[in-house]
Amino acid sequence: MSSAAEGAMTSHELASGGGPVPTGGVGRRVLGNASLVVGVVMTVALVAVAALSLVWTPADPNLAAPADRLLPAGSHGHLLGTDALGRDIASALMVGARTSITVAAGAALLGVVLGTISGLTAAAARPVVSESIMRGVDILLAMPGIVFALVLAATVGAGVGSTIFALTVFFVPSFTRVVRAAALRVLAEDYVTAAELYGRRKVFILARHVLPNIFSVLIVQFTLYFAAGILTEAGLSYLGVGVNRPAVSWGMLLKEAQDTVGVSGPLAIWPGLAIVFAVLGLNMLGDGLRDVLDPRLRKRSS
Amino acid sequence: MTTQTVLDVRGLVVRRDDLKAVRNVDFQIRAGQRVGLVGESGAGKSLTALAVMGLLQPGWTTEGQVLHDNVDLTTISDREFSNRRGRTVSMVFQDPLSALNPTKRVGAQVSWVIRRHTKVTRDEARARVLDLFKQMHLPRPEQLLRAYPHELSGGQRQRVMIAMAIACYPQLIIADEPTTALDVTVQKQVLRLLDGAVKDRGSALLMITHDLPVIAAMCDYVMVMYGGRLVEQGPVGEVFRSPRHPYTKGLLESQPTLDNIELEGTTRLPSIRGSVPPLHAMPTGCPFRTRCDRATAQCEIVPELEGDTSQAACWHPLDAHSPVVGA
Amino acid sequence: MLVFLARRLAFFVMALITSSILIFALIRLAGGNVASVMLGKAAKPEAIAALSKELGLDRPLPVQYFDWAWGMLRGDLGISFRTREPATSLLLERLPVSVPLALAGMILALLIAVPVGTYAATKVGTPIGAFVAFTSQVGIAIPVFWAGVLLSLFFGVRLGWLPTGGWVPWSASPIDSIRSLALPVIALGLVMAATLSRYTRTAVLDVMNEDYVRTARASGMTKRGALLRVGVRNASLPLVTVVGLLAAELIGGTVIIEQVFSLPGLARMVLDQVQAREVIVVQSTVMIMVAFVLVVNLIVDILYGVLDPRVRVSR
Amino acid sequence: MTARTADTAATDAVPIIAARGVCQEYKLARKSLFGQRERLAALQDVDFHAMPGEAVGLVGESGSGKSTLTRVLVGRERPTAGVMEYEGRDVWSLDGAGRRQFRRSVQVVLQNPRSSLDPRMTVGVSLVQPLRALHIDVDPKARVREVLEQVGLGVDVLSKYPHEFSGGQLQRIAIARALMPHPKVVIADEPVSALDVSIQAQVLNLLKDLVAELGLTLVLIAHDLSVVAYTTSRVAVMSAGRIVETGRPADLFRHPTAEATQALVDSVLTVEKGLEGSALL
Repeated sequence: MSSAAEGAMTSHELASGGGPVPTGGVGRRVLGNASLVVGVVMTVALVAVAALSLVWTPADPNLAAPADRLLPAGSHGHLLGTDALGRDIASALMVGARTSITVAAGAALLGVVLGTISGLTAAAARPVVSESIMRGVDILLAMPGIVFALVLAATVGAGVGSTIFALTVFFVPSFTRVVRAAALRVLAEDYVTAAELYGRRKVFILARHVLPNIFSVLIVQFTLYFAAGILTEAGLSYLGVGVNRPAVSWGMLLKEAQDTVGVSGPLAIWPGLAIVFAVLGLNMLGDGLRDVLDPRLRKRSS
Repeated sequence: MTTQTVLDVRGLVVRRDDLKAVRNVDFQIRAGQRVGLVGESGAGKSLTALAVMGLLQPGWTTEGQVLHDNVDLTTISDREFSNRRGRTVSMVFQDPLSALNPTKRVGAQVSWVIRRHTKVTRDEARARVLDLFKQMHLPRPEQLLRAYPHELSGGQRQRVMIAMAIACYPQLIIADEPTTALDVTVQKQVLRLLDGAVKDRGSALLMITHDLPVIAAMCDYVMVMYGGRLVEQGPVGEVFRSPRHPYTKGLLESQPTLDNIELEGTTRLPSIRGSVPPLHAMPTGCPFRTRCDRATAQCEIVPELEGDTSQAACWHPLDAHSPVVGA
Repeated sequence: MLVFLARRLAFFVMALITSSILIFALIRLAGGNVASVMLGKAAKPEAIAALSKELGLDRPLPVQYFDWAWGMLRGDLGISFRTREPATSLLLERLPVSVPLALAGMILALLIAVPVGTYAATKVGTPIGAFVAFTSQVGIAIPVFWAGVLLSLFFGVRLGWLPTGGWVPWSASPIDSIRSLALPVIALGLVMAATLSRYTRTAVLDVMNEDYVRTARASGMTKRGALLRVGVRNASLPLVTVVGLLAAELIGGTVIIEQVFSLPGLARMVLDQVQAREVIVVQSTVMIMVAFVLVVNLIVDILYGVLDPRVRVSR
Repeated sequence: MTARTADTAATDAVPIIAARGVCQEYKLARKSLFGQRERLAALQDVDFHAMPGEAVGLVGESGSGKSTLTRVLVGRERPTAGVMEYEGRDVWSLDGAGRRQFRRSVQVVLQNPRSSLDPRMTVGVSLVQPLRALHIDVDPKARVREVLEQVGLGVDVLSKYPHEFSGGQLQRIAIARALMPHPKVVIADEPVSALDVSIQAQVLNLLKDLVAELGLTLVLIAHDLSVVAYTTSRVAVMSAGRIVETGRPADLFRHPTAEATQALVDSVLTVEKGLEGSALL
């Protein structure tokens, strides 16, 4: 957006009796937004660590070495020490980052795609269809996500695939709501009415007018659900119904630590810190993006 | 004049960071006087009113003095100010639906103002609200006391708002576009009620609007605002019959009215070229010079308000005797 | 109002029916043969057939569904095939742990979140506001089980004030019961408070931006008065909705926190049954949880109708 | 049909658009548990038409049915009774080609210029949309240039986005888009009520010029009598879902016969009456 854009917005907002006035272009808003900057840095670090684990880790996180049991942090060759079986914690955390990203981002992406389809349908379809979609969404929202994953684990078994599936089912209803609300706002705009009047079909309007205008909403929601996915995956793996060895997950590491040595010691600290780091980074990124991409919501989250 | 001044605004500036929306505005309102403040969106008229009331949104700051009842309102505490708001100075807002609390009955909202500022019992307050509702010609006032805002029509809501504003016999009532959100057919009725209520109480009125006929109907003095500055002021008859600022003249001429056009559609309205520039692009000097046919290099210097009974801030004012089409 | 109530009730009943079909279908279709899942991979075909016959799994699915649904309505949740205990009595044993835990967690969260969120709303744009916002952002990022772990490390292991796990029944020593619940409740409450305080802040900010708050101030309310009398009061409307939405999350949190502190609650029961592959009891218990969330949402909707005069006519 | 509708003397000419005996009903939400769903008659037996090259106004207060009639006229809503005609043929029984012809020939300008253009499309892209949608085979570049000249804008606007313009400019662009497919009728729904006072005259003058120069038919919907009187040569007044009076603005507003017209005329405030002190009487 250029400065002229800001100008137009300024006079517009002034007209409405003294609302907040944006004071710079996107560039200034990005740099002036601490949440976004910190969020980007933390998220890039998270992704970098996960990418690195594909080609290099200090040790094999599944390789037990009974001689090196429970080494403290800073031991030679084990930056963060070892667990009760002598496995390297730093390596496990790196691989865990990869698992978290795969599961959470995968589920968030599936959620966005499916949620966008159902949300747009609910926004544009006949009242009967739209009403049934939204009532279905209400019902699904009443299903506790973790409990749903438990049921899945009980029937089809635990693992990365069923965890992604459980998370997706958990995400789609809320995405549907968000997308529908955003799409309804766009559909109420006069340019949509105009397009209908010069004969554009619904599908074209959804693709060329609605989607580009709700794209920022999708990006922000994706980021926030990515974060929520990491938390939920960790919870499921902690309960033992998520990811299992040989895959490694932060929640699983915490469970192992608690099972073997109780809650004491650094073993229970590191995975928790990793989760907080990842989720905090993504949430700050999402909030920052919302501030920059969706000025309508700026005052809420500033 | 011996009449008391109820509002004396001196050097008022309203800004947000480096954007000045109101630039150095001075004006006085005497007891019982009715002043119109007219301007388009972005002129700074609503911000002026909110600055006087001390109700600007966070982020906006003011400079200058707002003297009312021998106190500078810009210096007193929120608690002291709140003792005055609704009692000595009150305000009617544009959109009565959003301006009334949707979860409280309208009777309770009006009676709250009375009980806030006067020592009366609940029953006495209720009786006074009932009187106010009757004065406002609200139908079935007893039942309306217990109604919620969404159950009233637009005109009824605005009458409730006016009842709130006049409940404590304020010295000054500020009305910000009170009829703009209403249906055309009820505008006049609401104005009439506001007019009567102000007259009864001897209050002064500051009427803020973009609508020149409303000013002509309600006010005896008018201030024309453009780009955050007052560009012309004076008695309504003088300013509207022989405007001296080109902007005022343009505004008066560019509006179709049933009088000034031959109702067959052959005439063309004169129009002001261009559009109101955004705040940050407001030209230096006279804010109107980029749209003005009479502008010269001199206009890059800010003109002062000059004149006797009516004043215009213009280096090349129009001849006081050039008549306006139709007016 | 009557139409509004009728609509909400109709939705509630519809949601109950739909979700029960959903759960039933999910378990029957996703898991394959229930009896073989229960008995494990190594089970002999005869054993599977016998169990199927005993549990009535050889009947057509609709019959099984109506049988199960009818049982649920009468309070019969099925029988554990390993211990031969009725699931209903298992469930009733667990409620005295889970219900106080979940309720106290929610109440604690509200007690923290509403004042903190309101305070944060008044401090937007200031360093204090930024600090509060960041703190709740960190709070949201903390998984509930890790919060439990940290709390028990500190208060349980380091200070030794409270037990780090286990359960003393109410009948044995109510004070010890409360002590065993203390840390789980705090962990659950703190983590939920982080989310809830952000919602509160947004809700209060939204209300404070409304024109009617300006009207209230123009008629003599102080900033503080407007915040407390109008801001918080009207922000309670969206908050009530949020509490309804959080009901599902509350159950998830309770499941995890019971695991952290080894509490013999309802959630632990589900987890144990999942591991023991007690498919039918899992199915019934999950249904109970969903029903709980739906009931909370029904109450929330009705409450909303009571609080907001506009809803009664427009919905 | 009321007696006053036939006062455009062109008895042999066919109206370019016409609503004949149009009724429109909406179902309302239930108010009591077992009550009938009430029906709201938004339009009752409405006759309205515009002759080729004519500028017709439609006024009424909110709730009078003018928005509903607008939706019927542009083909967005099918009336529950009566016929909506384009060049003498029922719009709702046209075949595909006829329907496209109608869509092409009747264009709309809406109230809020800020909302009328997609913020993610450049003005140039927005302008050619109607050509694409209606499969009109003309050189889009030449047509865009032509239309921009008609509304008094330069080609420099084409690569810009809507947020770079003021409300008045945006309304010109919206009018330009409406002109793109060579329409015969432009229906303008409150085209100036969202604009600043000093801009309104520009847009009204433009609409007037277009009628004169291009021979367009204009249907102007507004709540403001003076705007309608200035721009059109025949006005229909709506109230409670009916057209209560039709006639030349001068006759109508000087000698209103219908109560609703009288109320509208009475509600008009003028500077002159204000200065005389008779405005609020």
